[in-house]
Amino acid sequence: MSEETKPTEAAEESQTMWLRSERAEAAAPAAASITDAPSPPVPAPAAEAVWAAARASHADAPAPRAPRPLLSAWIDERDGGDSTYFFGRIIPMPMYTVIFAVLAVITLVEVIISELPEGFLGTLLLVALSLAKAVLVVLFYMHLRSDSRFFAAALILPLIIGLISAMFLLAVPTTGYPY
Amino acid sequence: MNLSTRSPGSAGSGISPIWVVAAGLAIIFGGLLIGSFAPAILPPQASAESRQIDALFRFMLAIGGSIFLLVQGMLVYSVIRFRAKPGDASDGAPIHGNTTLEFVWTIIPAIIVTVLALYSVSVWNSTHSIKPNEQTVGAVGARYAWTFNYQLDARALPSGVTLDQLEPNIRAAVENGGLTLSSTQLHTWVNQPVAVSMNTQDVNHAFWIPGMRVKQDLLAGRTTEIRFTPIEAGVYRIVCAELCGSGHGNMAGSVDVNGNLVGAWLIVHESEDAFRSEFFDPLARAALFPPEDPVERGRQILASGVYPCASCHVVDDLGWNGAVGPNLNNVGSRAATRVAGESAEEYLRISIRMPGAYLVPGYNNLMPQFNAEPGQPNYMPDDDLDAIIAYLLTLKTS
Amino acid sequence: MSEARLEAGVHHAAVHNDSLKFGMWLFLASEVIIFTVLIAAYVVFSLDNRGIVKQIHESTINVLGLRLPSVFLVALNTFFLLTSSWTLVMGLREAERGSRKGLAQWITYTAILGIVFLVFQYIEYGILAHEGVVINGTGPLAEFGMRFYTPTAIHGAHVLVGVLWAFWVIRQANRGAYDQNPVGVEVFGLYWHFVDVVWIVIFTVVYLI
Amino acid sequence: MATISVPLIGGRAVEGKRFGISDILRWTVDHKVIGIQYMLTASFFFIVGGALAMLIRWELLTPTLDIMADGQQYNQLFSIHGTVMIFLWIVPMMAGFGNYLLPLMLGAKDMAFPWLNAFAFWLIPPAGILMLMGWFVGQAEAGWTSYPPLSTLYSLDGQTLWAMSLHLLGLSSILGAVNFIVTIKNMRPVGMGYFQMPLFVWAILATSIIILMATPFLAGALTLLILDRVVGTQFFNPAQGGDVLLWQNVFWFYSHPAVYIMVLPAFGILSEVLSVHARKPIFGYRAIALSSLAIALVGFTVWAHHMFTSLTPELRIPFMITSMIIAVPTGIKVFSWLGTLFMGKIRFTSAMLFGLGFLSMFVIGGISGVMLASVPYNIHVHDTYFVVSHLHFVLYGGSVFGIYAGLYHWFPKISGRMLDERLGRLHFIVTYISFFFTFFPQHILGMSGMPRRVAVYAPEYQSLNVVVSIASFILGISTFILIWNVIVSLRAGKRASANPWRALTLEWATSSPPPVTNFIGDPVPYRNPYGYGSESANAYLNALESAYGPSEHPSPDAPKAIKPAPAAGD
Repeated sequence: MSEETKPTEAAEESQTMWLRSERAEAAAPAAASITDAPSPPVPAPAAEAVWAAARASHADAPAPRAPRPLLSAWIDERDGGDSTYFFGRIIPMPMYTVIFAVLAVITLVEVIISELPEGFLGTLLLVALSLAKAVLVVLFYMHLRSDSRFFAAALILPLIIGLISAMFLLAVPTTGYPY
Repeated sequence: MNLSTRSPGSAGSGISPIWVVAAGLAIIFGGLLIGSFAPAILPPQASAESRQIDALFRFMLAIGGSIFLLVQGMLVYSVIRFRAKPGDASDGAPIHGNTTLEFVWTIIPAIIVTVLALYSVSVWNSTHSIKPNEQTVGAVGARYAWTFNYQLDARALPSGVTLDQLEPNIRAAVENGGLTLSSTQLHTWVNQPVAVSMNTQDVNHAFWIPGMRVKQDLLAGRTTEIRFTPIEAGVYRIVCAELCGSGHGNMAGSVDVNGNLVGAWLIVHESEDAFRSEFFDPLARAALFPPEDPVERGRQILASGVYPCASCHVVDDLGWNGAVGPNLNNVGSRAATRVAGESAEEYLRISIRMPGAYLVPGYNNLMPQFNAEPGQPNYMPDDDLDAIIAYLLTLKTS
Repeated sequence: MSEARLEAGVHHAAVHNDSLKFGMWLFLASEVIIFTVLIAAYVVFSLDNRGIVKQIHESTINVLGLRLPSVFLVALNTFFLLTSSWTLVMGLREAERGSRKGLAQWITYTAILGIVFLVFQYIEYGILAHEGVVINGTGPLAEFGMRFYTPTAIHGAHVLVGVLWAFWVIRQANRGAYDQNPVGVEVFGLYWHFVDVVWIVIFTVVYLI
Repeated sequence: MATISVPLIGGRAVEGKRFGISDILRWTVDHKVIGIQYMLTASFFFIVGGALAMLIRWELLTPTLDIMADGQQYNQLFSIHGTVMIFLWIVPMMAGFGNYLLPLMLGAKDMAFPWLNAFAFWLIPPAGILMLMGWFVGQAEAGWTSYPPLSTLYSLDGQTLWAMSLHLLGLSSILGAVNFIVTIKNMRPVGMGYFQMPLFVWAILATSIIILMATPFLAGALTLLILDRVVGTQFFNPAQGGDVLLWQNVFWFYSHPAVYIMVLPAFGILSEVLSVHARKPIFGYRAIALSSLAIALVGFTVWAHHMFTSLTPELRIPFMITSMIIAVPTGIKVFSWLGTLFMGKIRFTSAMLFGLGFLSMFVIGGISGVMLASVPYNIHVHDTYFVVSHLHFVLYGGSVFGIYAGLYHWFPKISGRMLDERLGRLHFIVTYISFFFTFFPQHILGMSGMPRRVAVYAPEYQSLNVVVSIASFILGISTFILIWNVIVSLRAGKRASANPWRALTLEWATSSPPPVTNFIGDPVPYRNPYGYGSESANAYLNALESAYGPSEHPSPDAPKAIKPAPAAGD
């Protein structure tokens, strides 16, 4: 799965290799190929000098902000992850296990609710509980609470667009032309 | 980003205000001139809706024409005025933007589209609203023909016809909701609001009368509606505007070599009297007093267009020249020999009730199935089927 | 950090990890939309046809002579999938602590639970098909069937891909590919948890409501 | 002496490898080669789609069927013409530009996921083959929109292949978009914040967001369509509880945003070309950048204006309003481009000519677009040649002119040789005039009553149709001027310097064509990608020239050096 060139060394290697092969092929006759145009050999120091000069004008580039964890007051790992700070008490289990227990309990509650007589309140509760489960998984198992905000945007934007269109699809059969 | 606050106009381009005003006037008058071409492009106004819609279009064309002239004028002016002279290697003015100007050209288009939207809403509200005393017509789209259905009830009997004259079963039908009269043409009269209620037998179609400026899709499984009020007597082509298959282009009114109208046309009569005497009453009489002779009746049914056979088959007697299905001239003699042990009549009956059962070599299974039960799609009563077969068996090679 | 990036070349490890995870999140963004369409197609039907949905919800299954509501089978399945998510993050925890063995062990549990989920789904499909819920055909049960099987089967296909990926992760773990940087496990985790979240939604929308 | 563009075969550097024709046909993870692969594949399909268009116009010379056996054959032609031009020409061509230019503009060595990049490309040739294979089993004939039940119950097996092909193309788009967004987020160089990115990068960012959010709708709809056709489900069959509007809605959830997928990158190209060749900073950088995002987001709320004749009447007005709103950010862009030209030093290079042509023709498409947003007028011209004309003004006058401008602009960078400017001007003039006469009369045809997608039409429309057809044949031929230009220039064109236009964006801060690793060292951009006319920008460009050799485009500091110094090897 190594789709990346390895850090620094590989980049430098291929770069020097490019310079090497340019010298090696300097004398070779130009074969018919699409992009065999010769570019003037560029001494690396000359290019570096351009970058150094340009860099001087970028001294005010802002530093990236460190991500802030969400919900940290609610649940947090303590002493190397072997115990968890949960609603003000210390539980001697890893945070992942605590979350799992919560998820399992919610699922059990959901099944019980679904066996009760159908009603608006029950449906609302089911939606809320499953939403809570999804949020727990996303925040803690998928690490969204501590990862980049861009990841959250990548989740929320499609959710908004998806929900708008789903609402519309649900509305079409009732507001559309009669069958 | 070194944002300059100089506006291009004041930055030494040397444009006098008089020229700016003159250009502005030229653009506005040019837009109005372009807008005045609208009636020449659109079909003649023949419906009440077309007046409003054409006025809206003319308004949009004038504004669009102005914007067109403004942009192209700016473009041509810049291209001529600010072209680099040969040998001039310098750069242009380092202008990065102008907040006021950008604000102005955000606000002005916003105002224009707001005006257009409000105008469009008012036109839309008045054109698609329900009118009093509408003539309601049913339209059925099928690949590739239109059928229009008119209700004949006790109040709309032709003059000189009373309920007592009718046969009992027909009289019962008229009294209980009415008979359905079918035609391939849509007939109405001047200043009569029309409401067309549309269904499709197969794929989606779209009902379009360019002269009336109305269009509505026919959606499989749904009933859709369209309204218009013709204001000029005449004939107007009805067109299918939604791709419906191989014969999509043929699903429109046309004129044959003799100048006769073929297929779907809107016929607007001068008055209700003309509508009744020229179209409705003869049609009603034929339905109220069906010919005793099944052959005659079959011919009448097929000629009415209630079943869309004409779009695919050839029958010289009726002037049909569809090229999709088998030729029906002299079909009787061929039908008798097609399947061993089946008479021509049985063969035709099966071919209409279950078109896929036997296929004439060289033809695909494209024909809709005509069912015997009311409520099923493509309902064809046994009476009709008997009459049609009787008529088909009489067809000769011309 | 940007200075460091400049000096170490573009493929700084932190950037590399962030890229992989962000890429997976973006891919999941597109999956959100696909599942929205499929689930919406079901909800359109279920809102207008409460009777059929109720009939199927109230059907029972025979487990060791006991007649149980059929939702228990699926609830059990949901529990398996939740558990698999938990075993996966526990594996990630082991990987972050540098334990190859622990990682491989926990991911193996994940794969097994995924397989169990698929087997149960297969059994459930069999029961429903026996009751006449088909994907093609006519009648209200077929109308329900096509809208039910499509999202659940496509979800099942995602679980299958996840199981195959889990085997790959186990293989890589044993080779020590995650010793230095367990981001590969984390990216796999994003996918697997997402499939889990989709099931949480499907379970509620299709089986409970 | 040749620079190597393809050392990264299968992820590993291969020494001494030259970039020849054979490399285009092989798996490589170099974004530059993949970009060229995209462009060549797309161009092949442009010719295929163009040939289909020529057949369509030939058929329409007369009001009756003449070269087609029946309407079905004609329907197959325009269905595949539309699909090929959209999904196999414009979209992959823009992906090609994005692939080639994005890492270069960001001063990066490659895309964030080079392997994924190659994989996304290699989905396209099989998809294209699958699409054309339809002719062996009965080609798709329901138009590129493929409304059921025509596309489910009444179509031949080619429709299934069509849907599978689009599935592959959609997947390719999504993977490409993921790659672009991650590259933009994580691989910008020092000193390049989001508001120092070239506008082409902004356009690709906005496009990728749309692709990511919209394409899955198409995937969902196609999944249901394939199930209906193959498995026997009835999602779109109203007789069995299906709904034909489900397809129309979900299809246009994708396909309206897809219009912006096709045109936003062309906007990006135009911003680059206008600024560089007018030697002037882009006017209102932030306005152009943010209006791309605005278009991307508002574009998700306007889909139903494609359904004004099938949508329930109560819902038409809201969609009219959103559709009109989207004209505002588009207008901002147009006026900003005009502001860029104003007081510039406009150089009439071929790239600039196509840029100007884009601006002048796209405006017509924009104006007719606002007209189409108005419900009462839309209803009259819906599904007529007016719409055909509008969409070609946007997609040909916009996207394709943008692609041409981009080709003339970046060809020196890609190939290391200049295109012939005289042939370029000829190409522009012939294309511009024949384009106008091909598509402008179609407005009138549509308004006066000719529906789209018909092989048989009323005789009164023949005269205009003949004009259109003849102009379209010239338009078809004009494409070969470009192809000839490319072939001739590749063989014997003038050698290009590193920065022939003296442009400030980073893709010019390296040799032409760029070396394997794109740059020597980690390049640092000038602080404003469009800072033309300032002393410091000139100093930056002069420093680049001193490192990479003189530009064809003279420096203002050396007004006598109009002719470039002959490049080595000439």
